[in-house]
Amino acid sequence: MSFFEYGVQQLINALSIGSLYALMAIGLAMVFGILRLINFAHGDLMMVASYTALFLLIDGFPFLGAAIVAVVVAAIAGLAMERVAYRPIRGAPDVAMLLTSFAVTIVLENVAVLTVGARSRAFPAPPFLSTVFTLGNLTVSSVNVVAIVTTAILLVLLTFFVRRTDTGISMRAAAEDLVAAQLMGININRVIAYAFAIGSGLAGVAGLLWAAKVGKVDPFMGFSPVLKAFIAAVIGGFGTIPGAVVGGYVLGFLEIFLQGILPGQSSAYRDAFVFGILILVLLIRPNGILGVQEREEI
Amino acid sequence: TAPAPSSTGGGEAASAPAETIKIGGAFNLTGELSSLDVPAANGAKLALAEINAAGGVDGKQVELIIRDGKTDPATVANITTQLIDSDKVVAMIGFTDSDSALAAGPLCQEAGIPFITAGATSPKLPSQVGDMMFLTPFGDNVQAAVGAEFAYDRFGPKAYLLWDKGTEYTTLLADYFKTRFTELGGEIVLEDTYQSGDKDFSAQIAKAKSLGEQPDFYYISAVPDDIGTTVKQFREAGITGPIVGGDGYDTPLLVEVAGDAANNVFFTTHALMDADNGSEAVKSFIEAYRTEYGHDPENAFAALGYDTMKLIVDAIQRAGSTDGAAIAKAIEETQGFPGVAGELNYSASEHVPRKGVTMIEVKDGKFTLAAEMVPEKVPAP
Amino acid sequence: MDDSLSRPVSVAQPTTWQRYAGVATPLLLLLLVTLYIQGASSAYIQRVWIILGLDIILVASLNLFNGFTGVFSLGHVGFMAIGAYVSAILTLPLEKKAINLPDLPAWLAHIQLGFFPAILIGGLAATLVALAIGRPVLRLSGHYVAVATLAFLVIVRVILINATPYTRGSRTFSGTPAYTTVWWVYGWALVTIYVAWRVLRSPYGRAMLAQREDRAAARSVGVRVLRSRMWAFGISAFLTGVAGALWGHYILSFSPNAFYFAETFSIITMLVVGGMGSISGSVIGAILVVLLSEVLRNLEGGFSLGVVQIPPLYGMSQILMAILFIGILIFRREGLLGGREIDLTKLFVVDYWRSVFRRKEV
Amino acid sequence: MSSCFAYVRPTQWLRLDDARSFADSDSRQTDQSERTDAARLDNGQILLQVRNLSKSFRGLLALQGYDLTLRAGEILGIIGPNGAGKTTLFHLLTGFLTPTTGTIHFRGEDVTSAPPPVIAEMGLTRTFQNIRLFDSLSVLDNVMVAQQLHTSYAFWETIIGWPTFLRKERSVRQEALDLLALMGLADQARRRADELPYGGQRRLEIARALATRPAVLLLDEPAAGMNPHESDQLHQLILDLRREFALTIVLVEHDMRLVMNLCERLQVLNYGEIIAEGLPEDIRRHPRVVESYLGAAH
Amino acid sequence: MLRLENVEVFYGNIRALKGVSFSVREGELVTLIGSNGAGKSTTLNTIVGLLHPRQGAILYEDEPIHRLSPFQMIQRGISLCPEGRRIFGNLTVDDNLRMGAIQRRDPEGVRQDREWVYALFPVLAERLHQLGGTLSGGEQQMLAIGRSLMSRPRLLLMDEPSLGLAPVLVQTIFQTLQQLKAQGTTILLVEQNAHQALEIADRGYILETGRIILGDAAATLRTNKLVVQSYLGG
Ligand SMILES: Nc1ncnc2c1ncn2[C@@H]1O[C@H](COP(=O)(O)OP(=O)(O)OP(=O)(O)O)[C@@H](O)[C@H]1O
Ligand SMILES: Nc1ncnc2c1ncn2[C@@H]1O[C@H](COP(=O)(O)OP(=O)(O)OP(=O)(O)O)[C@@H](O)[C@H]1O
Ligand SMILES: [Mg+2]
Ligand SMILES: [Mg+2]
Repeated sequence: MSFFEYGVQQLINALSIGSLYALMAIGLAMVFGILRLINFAHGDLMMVASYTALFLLIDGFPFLGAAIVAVVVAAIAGLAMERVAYRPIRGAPDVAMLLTSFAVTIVLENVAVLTVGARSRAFPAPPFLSTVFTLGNLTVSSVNVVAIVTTAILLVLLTFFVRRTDTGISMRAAAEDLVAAQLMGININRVIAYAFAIGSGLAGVAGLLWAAKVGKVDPFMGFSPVLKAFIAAVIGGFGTIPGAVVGGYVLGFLEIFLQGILPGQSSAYRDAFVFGILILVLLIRPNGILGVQEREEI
Repeated sequence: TAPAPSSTGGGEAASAPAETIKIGGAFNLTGELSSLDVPAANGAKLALAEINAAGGVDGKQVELIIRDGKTDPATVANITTQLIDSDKVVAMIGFTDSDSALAAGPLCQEAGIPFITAGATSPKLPSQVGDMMFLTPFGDNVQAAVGAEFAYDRFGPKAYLLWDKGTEYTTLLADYFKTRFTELGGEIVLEDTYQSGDKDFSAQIAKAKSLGEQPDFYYISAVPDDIGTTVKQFREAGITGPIVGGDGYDTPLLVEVAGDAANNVFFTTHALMDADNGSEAVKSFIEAYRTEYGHDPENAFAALGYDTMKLIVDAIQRAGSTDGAAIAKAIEETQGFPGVAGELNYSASEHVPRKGVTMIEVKDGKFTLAAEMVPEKVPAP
Repeated sequence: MDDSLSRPVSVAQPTTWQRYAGVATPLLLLLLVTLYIQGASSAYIQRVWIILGLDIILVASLNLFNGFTGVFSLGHVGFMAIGAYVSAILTLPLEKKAINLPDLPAWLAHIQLGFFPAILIGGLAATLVALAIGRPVLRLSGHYVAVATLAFLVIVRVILINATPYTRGSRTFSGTPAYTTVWWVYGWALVTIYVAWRVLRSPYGRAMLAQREDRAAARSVGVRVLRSRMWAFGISAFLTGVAGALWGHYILSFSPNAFYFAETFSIITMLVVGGMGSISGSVIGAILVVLLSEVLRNLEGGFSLGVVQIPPLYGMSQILMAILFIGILIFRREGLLGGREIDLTKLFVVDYWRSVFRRKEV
Repeated sequence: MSSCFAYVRPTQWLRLDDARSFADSDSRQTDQSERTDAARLDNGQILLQVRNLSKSFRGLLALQGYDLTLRAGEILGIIGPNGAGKTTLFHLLTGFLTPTTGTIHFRGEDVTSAPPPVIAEMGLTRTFQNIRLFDSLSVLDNVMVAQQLHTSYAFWETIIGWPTFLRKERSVRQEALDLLALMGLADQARRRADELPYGGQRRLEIARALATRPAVLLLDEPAAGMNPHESDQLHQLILDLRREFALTIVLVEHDMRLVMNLCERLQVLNYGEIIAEGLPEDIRRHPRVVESYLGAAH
Repeated sequence: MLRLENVEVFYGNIRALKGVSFSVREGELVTLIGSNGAGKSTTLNTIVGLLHPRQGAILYEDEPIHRLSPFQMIQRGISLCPEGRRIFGNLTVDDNLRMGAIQRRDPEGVRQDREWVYALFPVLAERLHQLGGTLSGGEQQMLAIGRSLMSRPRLLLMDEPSLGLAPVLVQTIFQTLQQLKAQGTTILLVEQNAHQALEIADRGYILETGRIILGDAAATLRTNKLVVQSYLGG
């Protein structure tokens, strides 16, 4: 394998994992933008979606059907979460909302343990997510291609939605100032519901891709991705969708790149470097890569 | 059938007639380690039911008081104290990781109560805790040595080594493997690590593939939850060589997740846990587990939990007493105890059982026996 | 003219001793309970009580940073780890050192310190690290500090895992001498509470609070934002490091896994439930969470309600606790104490009793 | 007469024996003699010297070629249309922004790029266009934060509550209380700052600024949101404060009645540039000022 | 058109409005005057549904509206220009104006209205693509006013629109209000600048500590002793 091929291979790897981080980060950022809530339970929606798909697949559903149902279930779960836990504390201090989201995570994960059990289950990915293409020395698993392409398509759709549709523009306005948005005649409950539904749906998609990539699901599968997505969203500039996307890819790239170049046992220091670099990024751009300085801060 | 449980101040009591022999079962039933400890606890409960159905010990029923350590060091210590102090157990079993075993062990040691860990495989445990500490599984040094010797003979002297640096089990296994393998004259051509929780191994794989010449085999030291994923992703990237590992591979997930890709995978473990090809004891264990819990044993810890429970009761019976020292002595005198996960032998100086190591090969999606081995040389713990 | 100047004096100011008495009473109460538990309870209760004391130190010192400065650190458990490992390495008996940590550099391999100096060095080590990372990181605002400190926590973990000669890497560190007693714990808990209380009522504390409320306004009246955050971070890291050391000498065996997200979340939970910014809130939060989770844990193993048999449901206690926290936060958004303090000072002011008395007469 | 107390300031000792609560003052007309008093101080030392100050925000010149010579005892008014750069000028003078070009000398020292706390310590303080108090702190603590600026404490003495610390703390507290009494806020000392009525908050903000013992005080639209009656009270307050504290005041305000009656000298900014400078009477008739700012009615 | 009947509003346990009753007739310009903290903003926020009364009723064209949400008010033609401007800081000036018309379905009308707002406040036209958050205080105030006009309200509520504005602009604003009134918009104006407010208003109410203490024709109020003394200054 030539040096060039090696680079290309790692680039594809980075894009693939970055896409998943980005998908997750978008949902976090949308909700954060409007409510200033860091929704750690966002990761559990991945779990909800992939278990739903798993059970449907076991019952013999075709994959696409199961996937669509799973994404819808994730969206509904997100809506329910908002209605039950987050709406009553809307406007509370940031830390109170953060803790609430921890609590929701704990509830969801433990309920999952009690109902489906703590053990991992194999996730039967369909052939189009588990074939492998070979290009010379390069091998690309179709799930990676699907992840990259799906993310790209969803990003385009989402950008269109946020820029062009009334609901999308309302969402941006609500993210700026909830009260003013209401005064413009925006039904913020509806907008917030949209944000949760879309974000949760994206988490559902990410969950399915994740499950296909990893090959299994378990009640705690969302924890690590949501942490990564949170970090990605902040690094990108918290609360903005483009920021979340950029942050996701930056994080994915850093992880793969450092794992790729650190020799031998020193690769165990990868996360130290990744997170060290992230701190550096923040020191250079204190509001994230795409963040803008708010004037009030002075 | 097990008698109806009754209240015992909080602990789960699986049986409790008038006079019982109480054994503490300390497991991390929730939290990160639950995927290892729940099967172990289930195995122990299964054994308990069989023991009581067979009349218990000298007519007395055995009670297993299970408490949840929640994968939290402080809680682990709390429940140990509770089991010893409030529940007055005569012996304790449980925990599949050294962190918890080492948090609980010294408390048992101080109270003079024997403690058998159902899954922690660090061979140093008894020397770290004292004479009340026993292991049911073999030490990692033993299985790593077997893995190294087997692979060196069968595949050749060039190895690739990947391990999870975040857990003790995978670290020890990799260390012992490296020691024994280089001692044999083998060479680790590329060594790489991943972080606990990583589920994407593409970067490591690309690095392995960029080696000019591929190694003779790939030794991957991973926990049960990761192993299916690793094998799947290695194979998908076009790496076809033999993959070798330890008893973390002994889980149905390996074949379920990796499918055909799991062929040409070899691993060391306690016994061939196969419903079709295994021994009679294994077959009936799997059958009983399925009946009780509705699915196959999740991993080797189920069998280890089962054996641990059986072992401690056997020792109590042989000791004819519930005195801690007597029970410990009985365990030390155990010879040829027929566990599901291999025969157990202890002595006063060996609290880590002398056990044969089973080498499994995955063929056509099935676990098959590749070898039964005792290592020529074991790295010092 | 005269009365405009005398007015401030007439704001009924409790005398110094009254104020001290008001603060000391709840602490005295805590001491009495501790004494009682030492004398008359099972080893298990004593154990829970010690864990509670450790959590009080952890939460109160986290509050000293998060609550007073309003910037959120998710990385404090990193300081706990530093304290625990440093102190454990320093106190490990020489024979054990030779076995457990054979690759220790010579200067460390041949020293064995007493408990108190080891605790102090553990705390100071945490402080040093805090000051080093604080200088760049504490310039950031809001969530960015949270992420940067989270990154710090990850880095600490990576270093602990890789510094094998010192920490045994991911392998369990054991053999730590069992020095921690209830008196050490509650002694340090008192020190922590006292320090937090003094800081809060000092120019340092005022500056912290001022920049928490409005950074720009604080700067305009001469508050050096970074400096006041650094003070809070340093003191808080020291106390957290101390708590880590005490924790290590109590739990005795630990690995880097003990100092990660689970512990972080648990401390933050106590902090937020009690009410950020309130010292008594920290104590209340710790008491509530520790005691309640023990009670619930003991119930989830199954119990009988007369004829009804509740089967064991492991994980139920976590679910119930989580739901309870959501409930608390819905009804008290700022946590139980909402930034206020339990102040018993008025109990020691004669006028208060007089007014109580009078009200009753009317 | 209760205890007399003193403010230590670099230039003089000022006895406030005859201090009274200004808030109670109901005199509404400018006291002519006071104005002449202040005019004499005009020949005083130069406190603030600004040369060729400019600030641009990504190409937008918010301030350009601004010059100022401020003498001790003056009340300078700065007026100009919205967006003329007045607040930007305050940000520059107090160190919240660094100028693109130009220099600022305060008391002969170059403070062009000094940070706000340093400038505050040297004796230049400001209030904000939107009231910015430490909301959840008590009124007293709001002032004490500023009051402690000129006292130095060793950490160890505060922690153990050493008598030296207690003595310093008592005197800081007393000075803060005296200042509050002066502003008519004494009986509010223990309330939370955000519980004060609007007028009280304005006064508290000024009290807080005064507690840093400034030589120059910059007031940014202090009369905004006040009705004419209240703004007359403010007028009197400013005059009284100047006399008692030997202050030099720069006032940005859109309330023309206040500006014209109070200020001895006016600068008019438009698009970041000084378009007129001089006595209020002249400015009132200045054609460009009338056209761009005052409108026909004045 | 709008009638408040004995409205009581609480912040937690604090009673901010203690039984406020008044009415605004179609086509009128009514001003609400009161010192700081009297409850003026609270009154307006309650009318648009940001706050809900604990007691009393608000009737709009004889329909009770005090349980509706703010977004339903825009549908009924009520628009508030809020205290503190509440500009969308990260949206451009132009987008801020668009937001004001987000419920409208006539793009051409919206475009014309934008041109009209730019003509009213030429400064805004110069800052078309600047982010709202970087505008000066006064510029933001203009933008907020323009934005509240974009929904073509039938009842316009203004909370201290002249706050922080240059005198020349204050005049512009009062002229605009008169113009709007002439076009048939009903206006409820809250002002500190009582002089000018009473000059253009038909009627006025005086609000003190949560109660209406006086209500009369504007001309009468201007000569009322109490009003002159407390609100008009010397
Ligand atoms: N951070 C910034 N980025 C871009 N432009 C800015 C920024 N801050 C201020 N401006 C612009 O600089 C100009 C001057 O603003 P400034 O706040 O100084 O005006 P002002 O004179 O105080 O007006 P007002 O009387 O309305 O308060 C305005 O046009 C404003 O839009
Ligand atoms: N969010 C809130 N929480 C608690 N009290 C509030 C809140 N908002 C306003 N208040 C109180 O309600 C009362 C009325 O306030 P409101 O803002 O309506 O007054 P206003 O007449 O608009 O005054 P201003 O001239 O300052 O705008 C005041 O005493 C104020 O302190
Ligand atoms: Mg301004
Ligand atoms: Mg108002």
